[in-house]
Amino acid sequence: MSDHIVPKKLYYMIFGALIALTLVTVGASFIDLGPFNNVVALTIAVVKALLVVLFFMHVRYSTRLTKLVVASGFLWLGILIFITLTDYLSRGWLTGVAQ
Amino acid sequence: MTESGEHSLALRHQFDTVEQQRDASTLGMWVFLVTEIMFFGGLFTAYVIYRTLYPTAFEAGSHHLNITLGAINTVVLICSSLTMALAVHGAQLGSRKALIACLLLTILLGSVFLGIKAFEYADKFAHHLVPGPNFQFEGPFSRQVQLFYSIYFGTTGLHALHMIIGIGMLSVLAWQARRGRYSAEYNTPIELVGLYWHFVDIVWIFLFPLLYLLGRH
Amino acid sequence: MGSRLPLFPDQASTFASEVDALYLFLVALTVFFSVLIAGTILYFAIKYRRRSEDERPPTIEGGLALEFTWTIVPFLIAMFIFGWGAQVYFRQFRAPDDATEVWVVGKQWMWKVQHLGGQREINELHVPVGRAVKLIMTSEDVIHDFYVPAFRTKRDVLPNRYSTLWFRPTRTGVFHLFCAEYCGTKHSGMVGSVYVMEPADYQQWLTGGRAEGSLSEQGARLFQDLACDNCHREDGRGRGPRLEGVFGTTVLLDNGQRVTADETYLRESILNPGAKIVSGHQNIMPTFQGLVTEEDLIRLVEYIKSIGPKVEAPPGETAPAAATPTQR
Amino acid sequence: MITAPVETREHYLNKEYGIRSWLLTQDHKRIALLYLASITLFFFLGGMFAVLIRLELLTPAGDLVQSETYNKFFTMHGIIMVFFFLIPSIPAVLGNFLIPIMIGAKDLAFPKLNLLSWYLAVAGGVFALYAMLAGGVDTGWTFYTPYSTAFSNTYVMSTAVGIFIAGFSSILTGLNFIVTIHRMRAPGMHWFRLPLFVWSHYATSLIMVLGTPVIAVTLLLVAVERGLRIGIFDPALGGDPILFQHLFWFYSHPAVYIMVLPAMGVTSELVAAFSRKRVFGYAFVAFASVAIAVFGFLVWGHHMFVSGQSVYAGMIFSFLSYAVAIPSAVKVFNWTATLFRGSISLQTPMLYAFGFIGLFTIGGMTGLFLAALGLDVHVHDTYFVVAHFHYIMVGGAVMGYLGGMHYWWPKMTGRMYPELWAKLGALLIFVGFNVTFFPQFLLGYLGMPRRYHAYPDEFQVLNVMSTAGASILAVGYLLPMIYFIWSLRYGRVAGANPWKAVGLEWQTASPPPTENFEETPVVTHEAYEYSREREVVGD
Ligand code: HEA
Ligand code: HEA
Ligand code: HEC
Ligand code: CUA
Ligand SMILES: [Cu+2]
Repeated sequence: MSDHIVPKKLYYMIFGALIALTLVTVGASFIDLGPFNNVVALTIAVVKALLVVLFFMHVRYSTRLTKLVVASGFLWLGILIFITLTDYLSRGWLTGVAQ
Repeated sequence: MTESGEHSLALRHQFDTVEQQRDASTLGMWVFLVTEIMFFGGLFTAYVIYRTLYPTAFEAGSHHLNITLGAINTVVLICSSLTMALAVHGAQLGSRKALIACLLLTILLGSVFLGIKAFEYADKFAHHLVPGPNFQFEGPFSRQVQLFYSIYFGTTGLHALHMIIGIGMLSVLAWQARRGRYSAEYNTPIELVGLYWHFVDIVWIFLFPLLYLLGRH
Repeated sequence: MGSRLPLFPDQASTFASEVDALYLFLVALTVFFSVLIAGTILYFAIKYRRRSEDERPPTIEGGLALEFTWTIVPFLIAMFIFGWGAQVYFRQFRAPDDATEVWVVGKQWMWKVQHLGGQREINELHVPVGRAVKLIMTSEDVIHDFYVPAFRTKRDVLPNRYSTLWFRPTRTGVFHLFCAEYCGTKHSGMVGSVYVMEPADYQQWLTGGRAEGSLSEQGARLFQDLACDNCHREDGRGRGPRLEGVFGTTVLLDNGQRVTADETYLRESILNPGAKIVSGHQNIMPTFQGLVTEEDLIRLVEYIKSIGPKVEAPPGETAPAAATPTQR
Repeated sequence: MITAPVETREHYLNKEYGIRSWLLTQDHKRIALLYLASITLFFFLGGMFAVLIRLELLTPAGDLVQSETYNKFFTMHGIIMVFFFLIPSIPAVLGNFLIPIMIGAKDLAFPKLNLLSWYLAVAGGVFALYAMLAGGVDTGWTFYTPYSTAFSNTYVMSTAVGIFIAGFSSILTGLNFIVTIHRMRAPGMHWFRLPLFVWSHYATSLIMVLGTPVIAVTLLLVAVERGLRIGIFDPALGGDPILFQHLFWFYSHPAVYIMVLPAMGVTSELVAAFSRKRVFGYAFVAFASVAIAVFGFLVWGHHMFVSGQSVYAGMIFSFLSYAVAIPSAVKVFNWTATLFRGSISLQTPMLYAFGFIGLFTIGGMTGLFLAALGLDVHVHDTYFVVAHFHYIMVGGAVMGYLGGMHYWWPKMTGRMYPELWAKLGALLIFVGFNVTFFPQFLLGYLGMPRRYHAYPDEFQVLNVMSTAGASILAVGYLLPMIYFIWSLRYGRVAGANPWKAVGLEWQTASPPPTENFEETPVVTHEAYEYSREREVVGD
């Protein structure tokens, strides 16, 4: 699929970005941003993962099918987590029920 | 992944073209990685649910993790991803030297990661933070903190297991590469193991903030 | 009970007719579709039976109109059933405010029942006809399930939490009580009877066995025995918060959150006091995990409830009730 | 087991001989037969437990065996039937054999993985058998915590490990199918020329790949909690048992579609072949398979309506359960419409197809009872549920499997089965099945809980009927077993295309050569082009 040869320079750039983001996320965790701490940490994680997937794993240069496979993997994980969570978050909404 | 590259360039009988063979192997690897996502997914779900239920306990638990070691390990793993990517690059260019060197570096970095992890585990052992009958935690919700550590050991243990398997596969590749098995034309196994290795890296990219960072300040 | 070959269960609660109506509707629907499909298949199979070995029937491409019809019509029917089922479900889950409370503890393999007056029963439950009854249930070990077919209702009974079940019996008689969640070796022996009685008989039954005093009285004694009253003093000068009037109110926690002080909260406060700390207090209360049984917990909770505000409304009612979409 | 047909043409069965040539084979057709042997064994083993269950339930008192033994019976029955028989049944036998042929390929994409899958399935089975012989398991096939992790003192661990391993078998099969269907199609075989059997296996594979890992990790956690007392689900250790149920059903609900989708695929083939018609609304049926696979992942909570799950989550799950029923309905209607103006021949496979459609309809419609929130509160964990799933799994999936076995038997072995005996068998199974399981609907609505070793007297009459039916059913299942074996030696030689059906599998010899086709076929037609049959089929 990836006959495309990614230039070395790009690898180094991605690598630099990943290291930088790691430092940022560690640094940010020591600053109190209220609920945004979690948002920042997770956003950075997602960005890092995306960089790895797209460039180190060559998905950027791959077929639509590969992209679809990757996306569905994460989508299904999302389904599992999200729907399970709806149960826990909506417990006790109905009054008169000791959950 | 065991499937590919038994008789190097040889086209196996069920395929018509080398192209088709390679496409099939790559797709197979990706589908396999999806199953891996779901495999870790069960644990991630447990994490999300329990963190929602017991936020304070989880924060208390994560305070006992060593953020410096976690961060160093993250960097180590990212470096290993880079060397892995370079290994694939070397293979694609047909440079045997670069390929072997990068594979060995990747193995080395992976081992460093495991070493640090082992050190962290030992520390948790010493402090009775390993869930089970010997678990001790001073503080109000020791049972929920224990849950945090169940998930900590579950996820990182499984991750470490994947690293070990990865290192094993890399060693085989390095050995085969030394014997001249791979070339610019044929390097699918390198590429596939590379995908696997990057995947393991991604798992850690999520584990690190989830376990070490959230609720830290 | 009685008949050798019953085909339909007794109807003995207000839910029975609602559930049965839905059931009969679905039976009719199933018969309709099964007959429709089986009939069509048989009709075609005969009409278009193969007459010669080399027969070549014409190709018939599918029709969009047909496809849409048999997508949309079943969908509408399905949505109708969904709505109906959900309505019944909500009624099964919302206990009326005036329900009589009864505590139930399940354990391998028996049901232990405690009435507010202190009466205890095992594998039996006596209730008056016509009155709403609300069971507050927990388990000492694994998951069980309290099931009374004649009432058409059941609910899982879980360890480490309270679940509730309510019904309003409409007929006197004796009905099966089953454990409907597999719970180990004697799961099938975890059965009993529900006695629905005339109110007068029920009153008489109640006066039968209250040797140890009502649940809250027993709880009051425990409260002293366990030295809770060292810290929780009526004058409010103890190290812990005053518990009078706490039940049913909203408690402010030290992390700024608010929780309703219902049974579950009280239970958690005793077993795991550090989990939710009352604002303005230190986390010094020891845990009573392992020191009190589920039944003792019930007594303590009932005691704290009894010194709660003397409002008519039972638990949970302090939270805004208007939020529920399906109210009667 | 192997008998060479009269002519001495070389084919996959006579190419090599000896145990080694079987145990190390990489030929998908031989691997399919390996699976056939192992799942048949498991089916009869599971059936034996069913017989014991029914015997115990003949009388209200628990008099045949102790309750702990009974509990092991239904647990082992459920586990063996689900994980070691029905999940691999159609995909691993018929799918394995036919998918490469149907798409015009020489083999699956990864033949070695395919063989590995079989070994994993067997290894998993060995663990389960070990558990069974060592003393059994008594958790129910659902392994609910905390019973399974903290209370049961039976062989939970080795069973869980067995299922874990078998799970990887299933994952690898699914992976192999997906890659094969994407990458190995013959020239001209584009997606909308695929037989519906292939579509339904594609959908099945999606579920295997996306769902199975979750049950694997869940059982791993159960084993860890049980073995090391590391708390995850046990409330005594701070965990939440309902989380286990979420994770379990996230796989196990989609798994019921793993069991039924392949049977639907078989039914599509049978209906087309025995009415010589293109399946009505081909594209709708194809997409319905995928829709079932995808939406099937969103409804797992309908097993938890009374578990303590939130009322609102219950509503969502109920709603989605109704949504996922629609594609099934679409399929049923399209099969029925396919018959219209067809040339219908009531040979045995078609009888099974009709059986499937009818019983699946009843089973599916009773699924709608269960998905109705207020009604499920009453019938949950009663025999109504037991009847529901046996209607779909035994009446539906097993019938589909048998129908497929009859239809492709001549292709697999080169021999015909005896038609008259086969019709008798189909009849016995149909009658026996209904007598066994229809009374269970009534029992369930009356309130008889499942997993009960003893029950109140008034339920006896219906239980006796059920047991009587099961005896008929047992005879019904033994018949095909006997005449299939018989036919290997004495059956009429079938020829390449005994049914005069279209489809690539009928264009190659019976049994097919190892490489499936003399030369890679080029596909120029849609599937089921019966009106052009003469050009396509060479006999
Ligand atoms: C192959 C297996 C299989 C299949 C395909 C299904 C299909 C369905 N199942 Fe079933 N189910 C099981 C196997 C299966 N089930 C098992 C094993 C259990 C018990 C597990 C345990 O606890 O041990 C179970 C339990 C179960 C429950 C939980 C019961 C309980 O424990 O309380 C529910 C609840 O919603 C349910 C619903 C459904 C629905 C809505 C479908 C739908 O997909 C059905 C769709 C089909 C049709 C609807 C029929 C065709 C349609 C028509 C003829 C047209 C008319 C249609 C309309 C008007 C809509 N099932
Ligand atoms: C694919 C799935 C599958 C299949 C095919 C079957 C097939 C059958 N099942 Fe099973 N069943 C389940 C899946 C399946 N079941 C599951 C998942 C459960 C739930 C388990 C749980 O609660 O955890 C269950 C539970 C279950 C129960 C409920 C037990 C309880 O809750 O207490 C009953 C009761 O009648 C039953 C009966 C039958 C019968 C009579 C058959 C018949 O169709 C079987 C007929 C086959 C034969 C009879 C084989 C022929 C064999 C011989 C002739 C050899 C005889 C030899 C000797 C007697 C030595 N099954
Ligand atoms: C060492 C002193 C101490 C003892 C003994 C003690 N408590 Fe407490 N209790 C506290 C303190 C302090 C708090 C408030 C902080 C908190 O919520 O943990 C509290 C809180 C509570 C609450 C929550 C009150 C609210 O206002 O929300 C309940 C209920 C309770 N205790 C019940 C009991 C019971 C029942 C016992 C005996 C079995 C008991 N306590 C024993 C100190 C004590
Ligand atoms: Cu208690 Cu079943
Ligand atoms: Cu389901």
